[in-house]
Amino acid sequence: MRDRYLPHPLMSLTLLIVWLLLVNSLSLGHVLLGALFGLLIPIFTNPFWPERPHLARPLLIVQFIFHLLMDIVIANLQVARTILSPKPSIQPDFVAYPLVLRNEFAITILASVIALTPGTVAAALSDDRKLILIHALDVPDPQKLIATLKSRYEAPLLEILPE
Amino acid sequence: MWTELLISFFILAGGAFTLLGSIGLARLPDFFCRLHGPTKATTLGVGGMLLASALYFSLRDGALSIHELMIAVFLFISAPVSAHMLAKTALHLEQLDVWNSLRDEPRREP
Amino acid sequence: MYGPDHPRHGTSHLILSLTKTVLTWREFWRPEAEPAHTIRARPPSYQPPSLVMELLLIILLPFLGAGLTALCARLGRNAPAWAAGIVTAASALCFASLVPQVFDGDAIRVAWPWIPELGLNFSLRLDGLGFLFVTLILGIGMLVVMYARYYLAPTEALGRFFSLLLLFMGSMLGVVTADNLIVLVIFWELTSLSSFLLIGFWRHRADARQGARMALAVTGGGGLSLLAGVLLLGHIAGSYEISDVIARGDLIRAHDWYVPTLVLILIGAFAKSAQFPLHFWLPHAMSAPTPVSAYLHSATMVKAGVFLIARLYPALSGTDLWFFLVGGVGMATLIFGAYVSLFQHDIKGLLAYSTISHLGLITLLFGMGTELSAIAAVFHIINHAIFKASLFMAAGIIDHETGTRDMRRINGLWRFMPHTATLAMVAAASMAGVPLFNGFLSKEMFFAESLSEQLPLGVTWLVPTLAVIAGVFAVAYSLRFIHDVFFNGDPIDLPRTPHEPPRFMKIPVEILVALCLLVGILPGITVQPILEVITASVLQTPAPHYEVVIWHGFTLPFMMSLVALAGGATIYVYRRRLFAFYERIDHLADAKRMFEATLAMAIRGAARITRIFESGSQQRYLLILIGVSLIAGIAAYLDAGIAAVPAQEANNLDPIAIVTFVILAAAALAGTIWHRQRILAVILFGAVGLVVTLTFARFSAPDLALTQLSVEVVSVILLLLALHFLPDRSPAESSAGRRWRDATLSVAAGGGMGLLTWEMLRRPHDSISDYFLENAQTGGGGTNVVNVILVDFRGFDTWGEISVLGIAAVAIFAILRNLVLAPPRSGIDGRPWAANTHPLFLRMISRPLLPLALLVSFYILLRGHNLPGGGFIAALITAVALILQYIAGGISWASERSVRDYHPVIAAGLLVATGTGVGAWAFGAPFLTSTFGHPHLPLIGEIELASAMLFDLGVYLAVVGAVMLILIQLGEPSGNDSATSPQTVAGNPIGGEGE
Amino acid sequence: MIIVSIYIAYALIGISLLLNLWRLVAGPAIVDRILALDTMFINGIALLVIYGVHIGSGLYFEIALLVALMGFVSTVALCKFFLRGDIIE
Amino acid sequence: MNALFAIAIAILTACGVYLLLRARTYPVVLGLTLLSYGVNLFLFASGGLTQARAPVLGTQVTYADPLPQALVLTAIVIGFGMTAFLLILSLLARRDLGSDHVDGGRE
Amino acid sequence: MSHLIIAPVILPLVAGAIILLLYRRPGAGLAINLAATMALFGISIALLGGAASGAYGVYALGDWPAPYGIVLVQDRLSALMVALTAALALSALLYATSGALRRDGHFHALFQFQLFGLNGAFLTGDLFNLFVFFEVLLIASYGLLLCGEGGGRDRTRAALHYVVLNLAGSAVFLVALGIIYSVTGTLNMADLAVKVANVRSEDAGLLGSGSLLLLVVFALKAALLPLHFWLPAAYSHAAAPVAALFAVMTKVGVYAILRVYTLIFGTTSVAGAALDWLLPLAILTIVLAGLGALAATSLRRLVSYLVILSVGTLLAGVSLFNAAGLAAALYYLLHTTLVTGALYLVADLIARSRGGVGDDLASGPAPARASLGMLFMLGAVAIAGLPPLSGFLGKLLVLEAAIGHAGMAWLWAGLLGSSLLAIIALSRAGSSLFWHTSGESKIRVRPAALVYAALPLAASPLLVVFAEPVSDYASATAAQLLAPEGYILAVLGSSLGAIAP
Ligand code: NA
Ligand code: NA
Repeated sequence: MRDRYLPHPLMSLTLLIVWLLLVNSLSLGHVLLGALFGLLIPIFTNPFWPERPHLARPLLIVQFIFHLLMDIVIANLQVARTILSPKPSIQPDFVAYPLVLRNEFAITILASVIALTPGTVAAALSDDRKLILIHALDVPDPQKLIATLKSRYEAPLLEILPE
Repeated sequence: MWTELLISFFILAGGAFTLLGSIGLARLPDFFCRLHGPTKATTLGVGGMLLASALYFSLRDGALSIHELMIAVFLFISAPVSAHMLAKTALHLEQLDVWNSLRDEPRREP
Repeated sequence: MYGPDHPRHGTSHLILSLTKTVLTWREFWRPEAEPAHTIRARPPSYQPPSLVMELLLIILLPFLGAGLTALCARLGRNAPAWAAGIVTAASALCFASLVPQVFDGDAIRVAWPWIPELGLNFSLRLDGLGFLFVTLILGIGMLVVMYARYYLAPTEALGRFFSLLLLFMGSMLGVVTADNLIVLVIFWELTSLSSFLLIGFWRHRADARQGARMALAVTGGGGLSLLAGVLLLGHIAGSYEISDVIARGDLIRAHDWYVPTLVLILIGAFAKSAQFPLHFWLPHAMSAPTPVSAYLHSATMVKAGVFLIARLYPALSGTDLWFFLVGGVGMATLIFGAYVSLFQHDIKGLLAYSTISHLGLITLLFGMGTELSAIAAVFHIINHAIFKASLFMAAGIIDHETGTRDMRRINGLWRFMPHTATLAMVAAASMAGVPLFNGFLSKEMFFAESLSEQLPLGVTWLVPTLAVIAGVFAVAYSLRFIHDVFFNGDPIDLPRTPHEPPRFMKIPVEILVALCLLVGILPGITVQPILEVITASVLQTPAPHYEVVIWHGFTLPFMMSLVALAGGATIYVYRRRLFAFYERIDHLADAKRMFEATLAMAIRGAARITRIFESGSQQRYLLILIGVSLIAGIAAYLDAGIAAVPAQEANNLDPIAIVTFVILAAAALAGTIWHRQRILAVILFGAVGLVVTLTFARFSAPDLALTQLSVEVVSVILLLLALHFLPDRSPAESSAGRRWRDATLSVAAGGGMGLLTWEMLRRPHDSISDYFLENAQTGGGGTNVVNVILVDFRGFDTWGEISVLGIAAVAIFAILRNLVLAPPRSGIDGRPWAANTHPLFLRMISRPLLPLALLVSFYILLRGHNLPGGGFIAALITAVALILQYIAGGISWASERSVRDYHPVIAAGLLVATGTGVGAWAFGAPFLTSTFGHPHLPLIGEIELASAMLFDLGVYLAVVGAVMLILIQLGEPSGNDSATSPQTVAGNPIGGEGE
Repeated sequence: MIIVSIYIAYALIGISLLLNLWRLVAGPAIVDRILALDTMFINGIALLVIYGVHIGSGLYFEIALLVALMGFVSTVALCKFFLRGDIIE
Repeated sequence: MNALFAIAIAILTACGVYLLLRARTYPVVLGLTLLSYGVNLFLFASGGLTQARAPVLGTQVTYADPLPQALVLTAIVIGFGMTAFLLILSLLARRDLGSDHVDGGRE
Repeated sequence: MSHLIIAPVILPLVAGAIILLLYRRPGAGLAINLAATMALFGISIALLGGAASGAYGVYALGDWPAPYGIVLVQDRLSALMVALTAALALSALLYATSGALRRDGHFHALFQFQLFGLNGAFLTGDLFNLFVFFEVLLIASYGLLLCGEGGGRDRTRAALHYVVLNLAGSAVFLVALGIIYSVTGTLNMADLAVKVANVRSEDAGLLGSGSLLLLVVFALKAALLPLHFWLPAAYSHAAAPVAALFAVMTKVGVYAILRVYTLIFGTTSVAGAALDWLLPLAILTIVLAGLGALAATSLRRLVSYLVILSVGTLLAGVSLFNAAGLAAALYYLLHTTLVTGALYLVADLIARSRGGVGDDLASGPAPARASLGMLFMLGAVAIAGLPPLSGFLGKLLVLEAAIGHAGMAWLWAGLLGSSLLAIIALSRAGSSLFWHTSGESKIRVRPAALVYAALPLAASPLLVVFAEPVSDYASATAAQLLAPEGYILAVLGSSLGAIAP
């Protein structure tokens, strides 16, 4: 029953919030309308997203996001120095990052995070999904980079998105 | 006054990061390096301006207007995927067999 | 005539007009009613009903009979002939009942209005001249029908033959009884048509086909000239009624347009009557069955030209131009025909040139312009018809019996068919102008008239001399006809052994030959009275007294006849030397070859000229279109020059404007320069699209920015989908010259557009739009004026616009369902494709994006009436969101999960939009009238509902359906549709070959 | 003060756009150009947002949102084209 | 600004026309796209260029002429349908004509 | 409020949409298409009956007053065009029922959409809306052109060229609309007439550009020289019923010229400039079309060039710009549309019955049915302008109307000369197809198809017999066109005083 009529409760909630953001209003009418969309749209789009990510540890999520935002700002300042330096002395290279995460959704989030943070971009995923190919702007020490990413992002993600 | 200051700050910071990303795009030596600028800096820069906009309209109209954040969120979600797709494409087009080259160099092996 | 400022009549209700016409045509039988409007000077006068009906029936019966005869063909061999005969007889009977009145000197005239405003009445006139021709047409027609019954083989299409013969008969009767110039032209062209069909009767013969086409080209073309001349004549005379025209000769001759009128009419007449140099079709018309030659091409149709000259004689004759043109052409034809005739080896060829010559004689007589010469002309028309018809029939008998018409093989037939030979000799003697035969009488009149002709420059002797020379040749070819066929040794290698023809085949000849003799011997009794009536009608004055008698004494004309006879005999005796001379120059005069060669050249030339324009080159076509547009756009502008306009508030330049401009310019130019790398051009033009979007946003058009952007991206997707099946590079194939030429034109076109833009922008602008701004909210219930215009003020445009999109989708589907799209074997620049089909990260990210994007699109849809957005943009967002699923997950994955067939979606969209519009009818309002309200709901408060939103929903559905139908069909691996039985097209599947 | 920063931001974005244009036209690789176009889209968002603040109009929000969405989709589509040829196989 | 706008339209038109005159279908499609940009901007300009006056009632005192905007919107949509059709037709043409040359011929 | 005026527009769209809904059931497509076309014919006759009185019917869409909303206007001309289209469509469709197209659901939908576009174009009183309906009828025609058997290299190429040219033409149309709107600030044709008549002198040049660019667009649609080149290939490769229906497509261009230059630019020097161009181009069109006909290598190409010839003749009549000229053009328009439509059907029958040789003007088996030869003969006589069929009367009216006009001599020479070329070409064609034959073909076309092909041809003798009422209607239409005040008053009504300066 719930699977059929409320396949993605989280998405439904997101839709309600997004609706309220879109209309920039909190009137009852819009709450109801937003809720209606939140209920109806996932029913129709469910076939496109059959998996149901189960988020655990909501507090950790908030913490994770906060860390991430901070990292992004800092990372950007670092990148700024690199870019603006008259003669950038950088060592760009590829790094193969070994994945512990198995959840597809979690892997995707990790890759996104890698892309948003200090001088790294997730360039490819190996066919067996055990390695992410990372391009880093400046990697004097690849192992250190891998370790940082693991502790800072992959570990919390393992907790947030188990399976 | 301080609100104006805040708004101006976000506008200018945003503009600066935007420019930063574009300078990176223009200046860095190879494609994979250039990829970093827009993916991070420009996204952040636009985020800053969106924040400025949200602040501006919230204060002007005296009501919370944070729908600009949706754009920022969208960009933060989409930019990595764009970057990933571009990197994938670059690897494909340049026929770089990075996986194998990484195996050949044990130093890089985790 | 009505000029530009002359008001036209008749603004009556169509139904009423139709009824009126039906009534008018019912009044056919009591035409005393006046026609509604006759602008032409004089409404035709009317005759008692009985005569009217008979006059009409004379013409109508053959036409009706033509149909009847065709139907009779199934009843056996004789039926069509009998039907044709009976019809001719019936027509003759009607005619006979009118003869007394004609002989009383009254022209019988009837008319029905047809297009009265034009002065076109269906009017008929039977007077002396008409009488003559009707007699010839029906009389000889009757004989020809009888003759043809035996001439044609039983296996031939007799029904068709007699049907066409009657068609001709009716047309010819129409020509000679028409009292309206246009009606005359109508029948005139009909005779050309039926002649064409009759000449081509033996369709399997190449000469028949060529002869038929040539005859049609010349006589039909002459008819066009005649039409032009007749229109001028009618304009001058103020009426197309012949009765009016011939009464206004002085007016006509004094008019500025007299010369062109005369020339045009004469060209028509000369073409029909085979006058030099338009004579050449006639000999080739001889490939027709001989009854046709006898009837059309000697007795009647070819006389139409001289008939016309006679008919319009009072209107046009009496000027120097008339004399030189008609007389000169007649004389040339007379001599040329007679000369050439002698050298023909084909019996019918000889007769054909002889006919040309005699027609020339008649023309010449009319050209001389005296009353007596006109009498002689009329007389010769009669005589020639009689003897030439009989000669043709005799020639037909010979052809029929021997199987050939070649006089070099036909010899000594006297032994095989003495009876026929006798008949032929009498007729030939008449043709030669031997005394006691009818031809002699008119020819002697001609000689007499030639002597009275006064020419300038003291060349009085010229006409009689030429007349005698022509006479000499006439005697010679007549002699040849008799001697070479019936004597001159034994036949050579004939296909058949000749003997006398069937009895009934000879009867017509016998009748005609008897007439030759009767007229020749007893002219005073037989033709004198008739001649007077005819001549009076030709001259439109009482005929001068003239006794047609055999013997005038040893006058100069008689001497001339004798000289001709003697000279002719002499020439015939020494013919071999002449023949040898003629053979040498023969090829120069082969008209058929010249005609065919000229025509072939004309066709080649026409093809060349046609190819200049219809070159098959799209580039050339576009060059022309753009060039023409450039000229059109600039011409008026240059004409007016740069005008001073009131100054207005200027838009100042700013750095952002310059930056966006630079991007636009650089990207557009770079994309154009590098267009051969197609994908590169797509990317660069993406930047152009972005700048256009920003420009719309900048200049107060958020809706446009949204639309442009969405369309841009959907277009890019479409371009990529299509490019997959096309080469990714264009070869370098334009020459430098072409590139420069194109670049020059492009710069000019761009410059023109820029100039026009600048002109528009520097003017103060004033429009009806204030109304929209004032009424959008109060009348349309929306604050986004652009959207209110789209769904309300000009919802009709939008209704059409979504239809365009829906139709495009349907049309695209119809192409793609039968198109097997084979993907290329390798990727860009020959690389293999990447192995990973659907990257995980993209797949994962796109999943939550779908519901979010749909939410955004509903938001855009709902708010469109009040804020930028609307059904179209919403639909594109939905489509893009769906397409993202296809990109990320693949078509089979995505198709399983969504609507599979978008046809019903398009249909539903169109029907919802239309239904919303039609809904207004229930409230007595026009299509698309909108309504809106603000109902108050408990808890929620006031909400806005507008019917225009429902319309916009229709837009949304139609656009989603259309875009998805196009994109998905293009992505289908084999582009097929299971329901409509896929049709795999053999041959070269597209894609894959690379460059 | 805001207006001054807006003008400065215009200048920064303008320079950014020109730099993007440079990369777009100069390449050298096709991915460089796609990246440049993608960045141009994002800079376009920045421009629209600042313009909205400048003229005090909220009408540009949806345009900016759509630019973000459409820029993403077109970048993805272009990449997919080079990877697989058929972008919706 | 007016002159700049005019020059932009001139460039779009010139480039569009040049591509329209190419011998292969794809550049022709691209040329039509570019030409459409130019023509749409032209039609847009017929109502004058007005900044910061979007015709959304209640936001301003005076507004830009909304009518050309509606017209351009219609033109864009129609242009899209037409371009799509031409593009698909060019696929058919490549099969039927043996190449993507606008008049057919060898690849 | 009578909704009759809009019925010819709504009906085909709804019918087309329903066919689309049921497109997997081909029987339904045929049934709906036939029913809708017949109903359309009935409606158009009713409309014609209403228009004959000379009254204008104005339908304000959305109940918005002119010039702000879009109006449909029914006058004599628009009613005539709608009726003509319906009659031709019915014949073409009946003919289609005898071929493979009957089972093609998309054909039926596109057919109705084509009628939708045509009727909209004829009825609209708004210049931009005219553009929209031009696009509707064009996109439908693109689809129809590719419908049916007999596709392949030539047809695809023709379609490609046709589409590209028309897309470029549409761009020109938009430019013209932009200019005209910029100067006048309005789109309603009646309002435009008022505004154009009072245009400021400094704007006259700009407006002239717009007017001439419009002429280019319409000339392209009408296939006027030098923009006629697309027609022969496109029309002669279309499926027969489609080609027959297309006979009215060029007339849309003619209609638009007639409408725009009588109503909007009627009294201004702007019209004069356009008309100065029109007559010489029309005459050249006539001449070149005659040459094209002479050079034609297939019957359909021949007919196509005769379509172009008829366009030249029509526009020559129009460019005389007097009552007689317009009336002549209108009479000729009825004749030529129906007869050329019929000739495409006859050509198809001939091609079908000759087997592999098709309609090439080369020796081949003789068509099995004699009646086919008669049909060809009738059609040829009619289209060549030979008596006694309608082509002759039409030509006569045009010639007559030119009397006294400065271009008379040229027009007469061109028209008569080309008539001769047409006669020669048609006689050669008939001779090749029916006389120069090798044995008799075994293929017998269905009698029903013959009857359907004969239907539009039957119009020719009817136009002759009922020449008086038809030419009365044509004259009345011409009078209406030359007195546009009635139209303007009917559309703008009371608001006229407020609008006119
Ligand atoms: Na002999
Ligand atoms: Na202006």
